[in-house]
Amino acid sequence: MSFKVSLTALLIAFPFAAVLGFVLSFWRFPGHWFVVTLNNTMLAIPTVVIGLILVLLLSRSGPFGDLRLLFTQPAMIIGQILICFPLLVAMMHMAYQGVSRHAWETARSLGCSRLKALWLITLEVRFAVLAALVTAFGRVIAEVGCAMMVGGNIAGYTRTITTSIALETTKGEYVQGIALGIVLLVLALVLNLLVGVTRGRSIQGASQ
Amino acid sequence: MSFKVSLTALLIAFPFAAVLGFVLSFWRFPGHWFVVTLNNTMLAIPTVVIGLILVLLLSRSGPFGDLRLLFTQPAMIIGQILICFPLLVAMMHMAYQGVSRHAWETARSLGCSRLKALWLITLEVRFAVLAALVTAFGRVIAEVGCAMMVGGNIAGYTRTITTSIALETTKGEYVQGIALGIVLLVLALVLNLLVGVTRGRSIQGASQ
Amino acid sequence: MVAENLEKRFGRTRLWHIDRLELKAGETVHLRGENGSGKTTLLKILAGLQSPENGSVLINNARVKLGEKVCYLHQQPYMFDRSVKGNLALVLSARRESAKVKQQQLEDALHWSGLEKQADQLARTLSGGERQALAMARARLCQPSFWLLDEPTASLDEKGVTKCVELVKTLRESGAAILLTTHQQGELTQICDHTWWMKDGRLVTD
Amino acid sequence: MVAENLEKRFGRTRLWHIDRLELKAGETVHLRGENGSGKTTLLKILAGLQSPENGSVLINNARVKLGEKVCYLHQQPYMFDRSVKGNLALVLSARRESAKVKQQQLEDALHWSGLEKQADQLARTLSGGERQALAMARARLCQPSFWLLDEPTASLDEKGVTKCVELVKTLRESGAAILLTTHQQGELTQICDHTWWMKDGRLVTD
Amino acid sequence: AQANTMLRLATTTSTYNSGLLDYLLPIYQEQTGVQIQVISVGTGAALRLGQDGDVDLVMTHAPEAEAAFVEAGHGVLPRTLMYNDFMIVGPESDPASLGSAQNVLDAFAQIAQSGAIFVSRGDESGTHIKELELWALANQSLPFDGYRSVGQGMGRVLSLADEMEGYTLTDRGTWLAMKSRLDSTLLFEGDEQLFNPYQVILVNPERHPHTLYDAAKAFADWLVSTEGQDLIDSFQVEGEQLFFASAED
Ligand SMILES: Nc1ncnc2c1ncn2[C@@H]1O[C@H](COP(=O)(O)OP(=O)(O)OP(=O)(O)O)[C@@H](O)[C@H]1O
Ligand SMILES: Nc1ncnc2c1ncn2[C@@H]1O[C@H](COP(=O)(O)OP(=O)(O)OP(=O)(O)O)[C@@H](O)[C@H]1O
Ligand SMILES: [Mg+2]
Ligand SMILES: [Mg+2]
Repeated sequence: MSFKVSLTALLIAFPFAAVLGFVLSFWRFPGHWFVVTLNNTMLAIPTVVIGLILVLLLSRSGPFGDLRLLFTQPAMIIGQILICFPLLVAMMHMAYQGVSRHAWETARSLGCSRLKALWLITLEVRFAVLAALVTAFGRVIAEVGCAMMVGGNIAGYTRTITTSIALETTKGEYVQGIALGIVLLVLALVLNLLVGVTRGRSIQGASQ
Repeated sequence: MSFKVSLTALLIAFPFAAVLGFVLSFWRFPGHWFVVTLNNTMLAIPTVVIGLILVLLLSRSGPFGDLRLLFTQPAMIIGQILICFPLLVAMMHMAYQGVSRHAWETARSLGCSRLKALWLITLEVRFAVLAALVTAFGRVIAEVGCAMMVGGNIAGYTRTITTSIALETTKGEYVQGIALGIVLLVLALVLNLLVGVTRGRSIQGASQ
Repeated sequence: MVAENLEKRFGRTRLWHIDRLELKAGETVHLRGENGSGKTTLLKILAGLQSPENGSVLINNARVKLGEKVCYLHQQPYMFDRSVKGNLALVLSARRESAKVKQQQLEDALHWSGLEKQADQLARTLSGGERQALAMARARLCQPSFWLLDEPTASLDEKGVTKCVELVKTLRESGAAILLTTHQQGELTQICDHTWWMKDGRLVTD
Repeated sequence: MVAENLEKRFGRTRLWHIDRLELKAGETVHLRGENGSGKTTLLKILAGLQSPENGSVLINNARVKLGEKVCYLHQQPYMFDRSVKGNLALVLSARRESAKVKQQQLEDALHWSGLEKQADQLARTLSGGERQALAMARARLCQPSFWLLDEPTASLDEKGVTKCVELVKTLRESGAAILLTTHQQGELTQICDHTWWMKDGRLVTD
Repeated sequence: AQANTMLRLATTTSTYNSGLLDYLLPIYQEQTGVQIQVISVGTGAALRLGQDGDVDLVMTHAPEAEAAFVEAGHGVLPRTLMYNDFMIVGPESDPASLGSAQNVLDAFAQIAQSGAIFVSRGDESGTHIKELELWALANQSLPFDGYRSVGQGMGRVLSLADEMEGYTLTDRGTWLAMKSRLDSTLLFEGDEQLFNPYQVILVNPERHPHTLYDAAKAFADWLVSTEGQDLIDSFQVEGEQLFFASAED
C-alpha cells in the first residue's frame, strides 16, 4: 500500500523534475536564480503544511471539494508528488550539473534530437538519477505529516506503514512501532538491493 | 530556535558526511555497494522511528538515561543529525561523483596534501555542496515526527516552528498553522537568498 | 555555407569580426591562428553550438540547425560513459534502418577506428589518441556534409594521422566540405585547398 | 628515479612489462610509442597516481609519495573551476612564504604563461592551447625535481612550443629530470638526451 | 528552595489543547517558582513516559489503564482531579435521528444500525477507550459498515468527521474550541455514562528515585486543594465551563 502510493507519486513527479533540473543546469535565463531559490525554499516546507493546504483545497468547502478526493489514495499521491518534487528538482539539477556541456554539444553534433540528447545525458548521470530517486522515495515513504492529514490514516484504506508507526507511538506501543519500522526497513532494503543490482558494474568511482 | 537546532545538527553532520561521500565516490573497496545500499535504506527510515529509537535509548530506563537528555535540545540535535546524515551522504556522494578523477590527480600532483586536495575538490562542487546543505536543512527544519518525540514539544523550550504547526493543526487551528508555515517559509527564503548571494557569478550552467 | 558580418564578443572585448566567409561543398580549408585566436569558437558558431553576438550562419539560405548536416568534432572529444561500441551505436540508434545494416555499419566503424580489440572497453579508459580515433569514427557514422574538425591530429601517432588524412580525402571526394584547424604542419595541411588565417580578430583568406 | 620489474595489466591482458628503468637528474628523455601503447599509464605510475600490478618505483630508495618531488602534467590538463590566477594561486596557498613573495611568484607565473590578459577569466573558458600553457605555469610553481610531461605541445602553436622547449632547457640546467611524450617531431624532441620506445609491451631504451 | 525546579508533566493532547494547563500553570509558577514542562501525547504514550520515569507525574483520563498503571507499581497516589464530559456530534441532517435517543447506548445503537458513518479515534486514547466501552455496552459488534478508525487526535477526528459527514464521540473542550469551524452540530450529551474523570498520578519514586517526587506531590496537592479546584471550576472556553472539579478530600 505504502509502496504503491509512493512509487506512483515518484513516477509522476520524476519526468517533470528531470526536465526542470536539466533546464536549470544547462540554460541560463532571467529568473534562473529565482527558480532555484524558490525550489530550495520549497524544500523547507514542512509536510504538515503541504497537508494542511491540500486539506483546505480538497475539503468539501474548499475549491476542489466536488472532486471528493480528501481521504483517498489519489489525494495522498498528490500530496507526495508535492513533497518529492522540489527534492527531485534539486537533486536532478545537481546531477546534470555534473555533466560537462561538451556532452550536450557532442550529442547534438551527432544528430540527436533534443529529447534524445536529454535522454543520453540522463544516462550519463544514471547513478545520480538513481540516487535522486532513492532519496526522494525515502522521503515520501518515511513522510507522515501530510499522509496523516490528507489520507486521514483510515484503517485498511489510507493507512500506510508510516502512519501506523506514528499511531503506535502515540499509543505508547513502542515495540509495535519499532517492529513496523523494521518491516519498512526490510522492504526498503529489498528495493535498494534491486536498484543496486541493476546498477551494474560501473557504479563505483567518480567518472573518468 | 528551530534554526539554531537545525543548523547545529547540520554543521556537526556535514564534515563526516562529506568525507564519507568522498570516500564512496573516489575509492573502491570491498563492501562499497553495501555501504551505499545501507545508506539508501537509512533514507527510508521514517523520522518517527528514529525518534522512537532515541526515546528508548535516552529514556531514564534506557541505556543512556543517566545523561538526562530526553526532552532537551541536545536530544533534538542528535535526532536531527541522525535524520540528515544519510541524506547528506547520498548527496555528497552524488556531488563528488560529478568530479573527474583528474581533479584529484591534479591536486595531488601539484603537491597538495590529501586534506587540501579534498578541500579543493569540495570547492569544485561547491554548488552541489550548497544544494546538499540546503536540502538537508529543509529536511530537518521541516521534520516533525522525531522533533515531537525526542523534544517533547515543550512550550518555550523544545517547541520549534514545525512542531507548533503540527500542534495547531491538531487543534484544528488551520489558519494559525498556515500562518506559522508562512513564517517558516519566509525564514527559509531569507536563508536561501543569503546562500544565493554567496554563490556568486558562476552558479548557472553545467561546468565546463 | 555562408556567414556574413559575424562577430563574437565576451563582455566588452571582441574576439573577432568576420565580414564574410564561405565554405563550398567539396572544399577543404585549413584554419590557422595562434592559441586563443578564436578558431574553436568560430567552428562552434558555424556548427550552431554557440551563438554569435552579430550576424548569422546560413546553409543553402537556411539557418543551421544543430546536428543536421553539420558535424563538429571537439578538440577534446567527449566520450559517453559507455563502451566503445556503445559510443558508436548511439549514433545509429535513431536511424530507421534494419538491425542488420546497423550492425554492419557498426562493425565497419569499429574496424575503421582500429579499436576492434577495445570494443567492449569503457570509452573513458581509452588513451588520448584512441579517443580521437573513436570520435572520428563516430562522426563518420553521421555522414554530415559539413565537417568541422578541431585539431583532429593533435594527439595522434603517425598511423593515426595517415588515417585522418585519408578520411579527409575520402570526404572531399564524396563532396563534403571540411574546415579543420591544426597547429601542426604536415600531410594534413598539404592536402587542404585553402588556408584561412585568424589574425588580430579578423579572418584572412588566401 | 628507478623502477624495476614494473608490470601493468588490465584484467587478464598485460599492457606492458618493464624490466628496469632509470631516470637520472639532469636528464631529458623522450618517450615514444603508438597510440594506446601505454605511455600515459607509465607516466601516471611513475608519478604514483596509479599503482602497477607488479614492481615499484623508488626515488632515492624511497617510495614515491604522490605530489612530492614528482609532478605529472596531464595530457588534457584539468582546470579547477576558478580564475586563471586562482589556478596558479592554489599551488602557492600551502607554502609558508610571505604574501609578498607569493604575489611576486604569482605574477611571474602569469607572465610566463602569457595569460596576463586573462588573469581573472575562468580557467575553464580558456582555449585548448591556453590551458596547456596554464598547466605548465602551474606545474612550474611546484618546482619538482622530476617532471613527467604528457604531450605538452599537442595543442600549442609555434610560440607555445618554443616556450615549452625553453622550459625544458631551463629545467634541465637546474638539474631536474624530465620524461616527456609527444607524437610530434621537432625542436622539442631534438633537445632530448635519450629516446625510449614503448613497443609491443616492452620499453626499448637507446 | 524550589525556585529552579523543573517538573515534567505528561498529559493527553486533549487536556493540553483545551488550554486548561496554560491557565493553571502560570498561577502555580507565580506562587512557588516551580516551572512545569508539559509533554502532551496520547494517553498510552503518557503512561509509558511515566512508566519509564521520563516525567514526574501524569494527568490522564483512562480509568482502567490508570488502574493497571498503579497496580503494576509504576505510579503512586492516584487522585481524582476533575471530570469533563463527552458528547456525540454529527451532521445536521442527523440520519441516525439521535434526537430521539433515550440514553447514550441507544444513540450508539442507532448510529450503527442506520448505516451512517462513525469516525473513531482508534488510538487507544482515553476517548477511544471510552468509546469502545460504550460500543460493548450497547452490544454492537465492531467494525460495522460505516465505522472509520483513523488513529489521530481529537481535533483532526472532528475535522474528518465533519468532512465525511459522520458522527463521532468528542470531549467538550475540543468541541468548543473547534465548533465555529465545523458544520457538525452537537446531537447528544448529558448522559452520566459520558462523564470523563481525570486523575493525577505521581511516578513511583522507588522505581525512579531521580524523579522530583516531593515537588510533584506538592503540585498534585495544590491541584486537589480548594484553591486548585476553584481555579479548575472557573476555567471557561467560549463562555462555558469545561472541567468540573471533583477531588474527594
Ligand atoms: N567566457 C569567456 N570570457 C572571456 N574570454 C573567453 C571566454 N570564453 C573564451 N574566451 C577566450 O576566447 C579566446 C578564444 O578561444 P578559442 O578556444 O576559440 O581559441 P582557439 O583559437 O581554439 O585556441 P587553441 O589553438 O588554443 O585551441 C580564448 O582566448 C579564450 O580565453
Ligand atoms: N581500465 C582499462 N581496461 C582495459 N584497458 C585499458 C583500461 N585503461 C586503459 N586501457 C588501455 O590501456 C592502453 C594504454 O593507454 P595509455 O593512455 O597509457 O596510452 P598512451 O600511450 O598514452 O596513448 P596516447 O598516445 O594515445 O596518449 C590503451 O590502449 C587503453 O585502451
Ligand atoms: Mg581551439
Ligand atoms: Mg597518452
